[in-house]
Amino acid sequence: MIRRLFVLVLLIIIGYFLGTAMASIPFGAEKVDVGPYRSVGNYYVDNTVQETGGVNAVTSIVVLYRGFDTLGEVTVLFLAATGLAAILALTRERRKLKKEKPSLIMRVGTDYLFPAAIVLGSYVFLHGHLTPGGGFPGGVIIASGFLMLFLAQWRYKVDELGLKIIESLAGMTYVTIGLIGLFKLGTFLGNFLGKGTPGALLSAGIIPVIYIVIGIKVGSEMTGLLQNLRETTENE
Amino acid sequence: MVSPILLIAIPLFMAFSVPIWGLISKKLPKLVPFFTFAITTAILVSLLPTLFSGQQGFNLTSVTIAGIKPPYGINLTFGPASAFFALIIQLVALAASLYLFEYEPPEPAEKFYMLFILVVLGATGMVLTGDIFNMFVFLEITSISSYALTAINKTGHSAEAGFKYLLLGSLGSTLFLLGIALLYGSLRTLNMAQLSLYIHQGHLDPKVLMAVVVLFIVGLGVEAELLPLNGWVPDAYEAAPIPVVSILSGVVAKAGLYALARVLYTIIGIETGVLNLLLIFGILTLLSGELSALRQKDIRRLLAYSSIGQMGLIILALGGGNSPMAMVGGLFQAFNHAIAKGLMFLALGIMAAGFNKWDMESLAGVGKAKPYTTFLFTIGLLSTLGLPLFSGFWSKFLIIFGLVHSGQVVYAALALIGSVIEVVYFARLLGYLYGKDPSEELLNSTLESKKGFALLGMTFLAAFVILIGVYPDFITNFILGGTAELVYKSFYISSILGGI
Amino acid sequence: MNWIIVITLIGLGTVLTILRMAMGPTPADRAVAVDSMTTITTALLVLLGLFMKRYIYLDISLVYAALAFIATLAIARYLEGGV
Amino acid sequence: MLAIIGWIMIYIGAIFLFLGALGIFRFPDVYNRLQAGTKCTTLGAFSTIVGVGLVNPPWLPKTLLIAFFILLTNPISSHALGRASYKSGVKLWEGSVVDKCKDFEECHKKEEEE
Amino acid sequence: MGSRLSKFLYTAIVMFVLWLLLTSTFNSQEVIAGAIISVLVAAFTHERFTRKGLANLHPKRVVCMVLYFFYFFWQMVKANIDVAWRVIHPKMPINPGIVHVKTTMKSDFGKLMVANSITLTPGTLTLEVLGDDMLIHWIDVKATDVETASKMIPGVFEKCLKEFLE
Amino acid sequence: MAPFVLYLSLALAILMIVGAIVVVVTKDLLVAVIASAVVDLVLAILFYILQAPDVAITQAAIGAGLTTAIFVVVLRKTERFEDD
Amino acid sequence: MSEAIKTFFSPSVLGPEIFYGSSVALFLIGLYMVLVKKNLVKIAIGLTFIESGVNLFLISIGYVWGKTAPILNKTLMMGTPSKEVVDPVPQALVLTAIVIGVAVTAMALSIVIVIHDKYGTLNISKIKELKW
Repeated sequence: MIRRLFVLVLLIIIGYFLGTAMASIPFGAEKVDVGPYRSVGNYYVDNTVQETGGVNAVTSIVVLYRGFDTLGEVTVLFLAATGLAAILALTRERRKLKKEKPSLIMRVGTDYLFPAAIVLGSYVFLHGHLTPGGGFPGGVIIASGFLMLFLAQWRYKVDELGLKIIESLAGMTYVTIGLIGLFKLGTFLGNFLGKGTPGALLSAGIIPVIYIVIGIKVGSEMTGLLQNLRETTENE
Repeated sequence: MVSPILLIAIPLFMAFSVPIWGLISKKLPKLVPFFTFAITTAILVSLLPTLFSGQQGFNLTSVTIAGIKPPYGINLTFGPASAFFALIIQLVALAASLYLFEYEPPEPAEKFYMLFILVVLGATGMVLTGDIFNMFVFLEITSISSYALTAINKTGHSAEAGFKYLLLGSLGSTLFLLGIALLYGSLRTLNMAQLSLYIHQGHLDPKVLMAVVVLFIVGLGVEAELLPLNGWVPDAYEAAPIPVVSILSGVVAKAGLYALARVLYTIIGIETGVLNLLLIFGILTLLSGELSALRQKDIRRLLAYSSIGQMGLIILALGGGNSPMAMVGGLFQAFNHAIAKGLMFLALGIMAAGFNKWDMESLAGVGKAKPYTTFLFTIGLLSTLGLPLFSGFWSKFLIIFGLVHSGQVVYAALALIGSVIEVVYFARLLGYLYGKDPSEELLNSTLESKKGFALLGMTFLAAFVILIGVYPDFITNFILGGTAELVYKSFYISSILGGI
Repeated sequence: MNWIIVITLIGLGTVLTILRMAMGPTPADRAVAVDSMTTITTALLVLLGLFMKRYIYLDISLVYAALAFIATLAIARYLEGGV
Repeated sequence: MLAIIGWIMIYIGAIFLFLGALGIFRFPDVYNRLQAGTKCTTLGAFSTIVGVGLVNPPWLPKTLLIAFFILLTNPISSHALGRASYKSGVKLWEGSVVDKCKDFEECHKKEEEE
Repeated sequence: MGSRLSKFLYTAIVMFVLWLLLTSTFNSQEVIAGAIISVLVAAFTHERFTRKGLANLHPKRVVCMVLYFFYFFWQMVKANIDVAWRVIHPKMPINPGIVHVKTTMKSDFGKLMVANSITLTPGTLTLEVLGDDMLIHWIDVKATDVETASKMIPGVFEKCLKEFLE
Repeated sequence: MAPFVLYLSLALAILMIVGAIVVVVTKDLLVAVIASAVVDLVLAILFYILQAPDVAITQAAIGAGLTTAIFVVVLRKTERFEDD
Repeated sequence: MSEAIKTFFSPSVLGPEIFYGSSVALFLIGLYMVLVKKNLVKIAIGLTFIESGVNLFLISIGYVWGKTAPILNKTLMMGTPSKEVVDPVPQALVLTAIVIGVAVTAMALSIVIVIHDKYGTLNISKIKELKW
């Protein structure tokens, strides 16, 4: 009880300090501009079409202006999948749980929804530079398609070796794209493809290429992660 | 085309490719970490000549990514401080990867090697990056792979230590992100040089500055083993596999330290009174670590607490930044601590190999059973103590003189007391190692002759310790340049943003 | 005016489902409430997309419509002892 | 013209969505709540979304697609929930008339044995 | 049932239509990308997606399907008004219970359609499907024995669905 | 942002906090997972209202299903009720 | 009176309260769960709440009254887009942060499974091997 009170007091103090700090950042105010483009956001928005050919400023930032972050982000996800597989590797043999079989409606329904989910995911990551979305949500949607099957199909399994190979090939492709930029243009992750007409599917240089790679990678990683998590106990 | 970016790109490529090597042959993944780090070390060494050219004796290059100029794109900074810490990281990682040749990692081995490469990659990225959000991303890479590596033994103990680390670590990095959010909200930029410039010009509200300082210290203090946030350290050091422990103390802690120094010195600036905070945190960490080490029986826990104490000493030295001498000592000490602790942990791993008991009683007399390994361990230990002729001597000397010089006599005296406590417990440890007769079990587990590669790596580290102890000029350039880079903001800003 | 009435109705619906979620005696009740809430929310998102006059916002509702049932499916499978 | 039809559909949809939520709030047990939750919210969302498509005709294909997804996924999820609650032993409301679960299960056991 | 090729083609066509609805444009780049994606997806999922293949696209069946959709929609509206009335009514006139019915549909897809239609229409909700038997929650129970209930609940849809599914 | 959208987001924010409080209070971890799904859902709508469609779609893709499924699987592997 | 209500509910007063307030509240609830709760799964949920709170705060930093999403269409491309759209940078940052949050959650939960395997409980105070 004393601990709880102590924590509450601590929280009130933290909340007060955070509140005062936040209060000095006006909500919804115009982006401050002291010098020429003091706010980097304004620069990105005004130059994304000329410099990258991408219509969606957020994805231009994610893939090109701050592309290194995205490489790191993909690595983090890769790490999570790897670490989870490593930690759960030996827990696999024990405990057998009795499981209820899924019903016919779930099984048939997910059969029909699964290809649709894959197409939807591909749509989301292919149109990353035009509409909201991108590699990560697209990959997660694809993985959600597999998740449906894991949930609603009796003992559904994905080939683990295949997933592993797809995952590492996609990762290597991403780094290779970066290295091609380094050797062709002298900067890592440089945009070595043409910009195209803004708004078309084939535009914005390497953004769609990288998003395809990320989508495939995230999809396979998430699927592997879910499968590993599910298989720590066996059916029946 | 050699560029610092390769220090990050090549390990990343190799880490992704480990499963492919595993398909070709089961033995191949074992070699990947060593070759990766050998390549990166070679790249780093080949970059050094250009680093130390120019009029000031060193220069700071900014490498853009995707060809976008610094305030708008992410850039890597390759100056003396970054290169110095990158060198520390690469050296420790190289020695640890040599150790891996003789080490049977917990199953699945492939994943272990991937995580091992990625933790070093994350630390290198943290050290090289010039963008604060990018630093957060690399911090997360480092810490998430460390969580996994801590818990990888899959015993209850290691899982618990891993969870503890994960809890503190992710809490810390979220707070760091909150600090970045506050900074971005007020200044609308993420580039460190730009942030530094704006804060210097006084565009930041003092309330926000205060909150940001606290959030950054708390956020990075988890990795840098600061006092209230280092609860994970002893448990993690006790539960993780030995090469991982040497990485944790030699690489992860150093990267956290660098991040802390970079953020506080370059971005916030020492004129804002951060230094007093650092002094207090440092001395508390130092004393608590050393005092706790006195009571330990398990050697790993003892070394863990000693490591906390050393980190406290370094932070104390950073807090004496008013006099460059303490700062120089601090950076020097970071180098020594990384090399010596890495060496000690690796040697301890071989001392207890095939035996798996880690308390002083069961390892008593190991000096007679495994003389060479124990000798290497002793070199690290003496260097940590700060005996003359070992590298630790110079750094402790510089720190204490620097503190006295900048008027912090009380802190200098307390640091000396800490060193005395250190002598007490290390002397006791040495007494156990050499003074007693080895048990049967210990004698039977003598596998020293089979550990050739691991001993090679450790010998290499020990040679460094002695070489620098005798001839410190070897890295003086680095340290002086690093100090200058960290302390003189205007140099950093003008090198990255161009003339002002 | 149209907007206010429509959004108020839908918002009240969301509030009611959340109340059921907070009160519901069994986990199944709460899951039912969440399931309906996702459907209501999808409609709300489409409406807001019309209000903001941006075609691109429909993608979000699309993702919701296609995926939201997975959470319900997972909870249901847990309750009946599957997963 | 199309816009007016669209707005009417949006209104109908909003009302149904509200009524569905009210049903979830008022009905006495899980199964009855599911009845309200599934039917009213499905029709409500369908009508609202297609209404939006009619108000702004270029959006029609995508809104139809969203509505189609809702029409497809909602019955599956409510079936799953209903099945889950009866398998996990959620009791029917006291006012219920008949409960054939036991008969059904016995009949099924027999079939499986045969 | 259908051959592999017809299954594959059917899946690819359906996916392509889905893509066209998603992009809602006939831009050549989009169409080509859609074709590639639908072929790829179909190559991996056709076994799962369909059992009859192209036979599903016979014009008569498509017309039946559309007609069924309208019929079903009308039933759905009726169901909603019914439930809405029960919700608004202050006394909540409900008379719920779980009944057991039998369906005459043979194929999995047919069962799915019947079950989903039941779920979305007057006062009924499918709880379980096992073989031919269905367990249904009925908000206003009118008959408790299997035969009568079967006529009253799935019978309505089966008449129409049988035409084009079996 | 029209005023009524502001009121809507106020209501949604309150609902989100209610969901979070349910998570804190309940002893049944399954209920906690369901309520945290609500928090994710509302968060996605708030992102949407704040004109961040990319974030909203990501939050939707993760919050609608993936996280809930992961938590549910973990509950299945461990235990459902919190003990004091 | 109506004047007072109007000023109270006017966008400039109500806005920050809603978004900053809810993000701080979410943050504090998460922190409370992490500090007080003994159950490992609840602690993991608390971590996700903290992350969500920070994400919401970041997004609300980038918002500007009356502006639209940073996805340009033909009309926006004509003029100066930065006058019409909100700040895209926080959105890009939050995308990364969300992914990292998912990774941390997955990692935490996998460790929770191992702990439950070894000790048979999720309650921290019952796990006595290490001090907490």
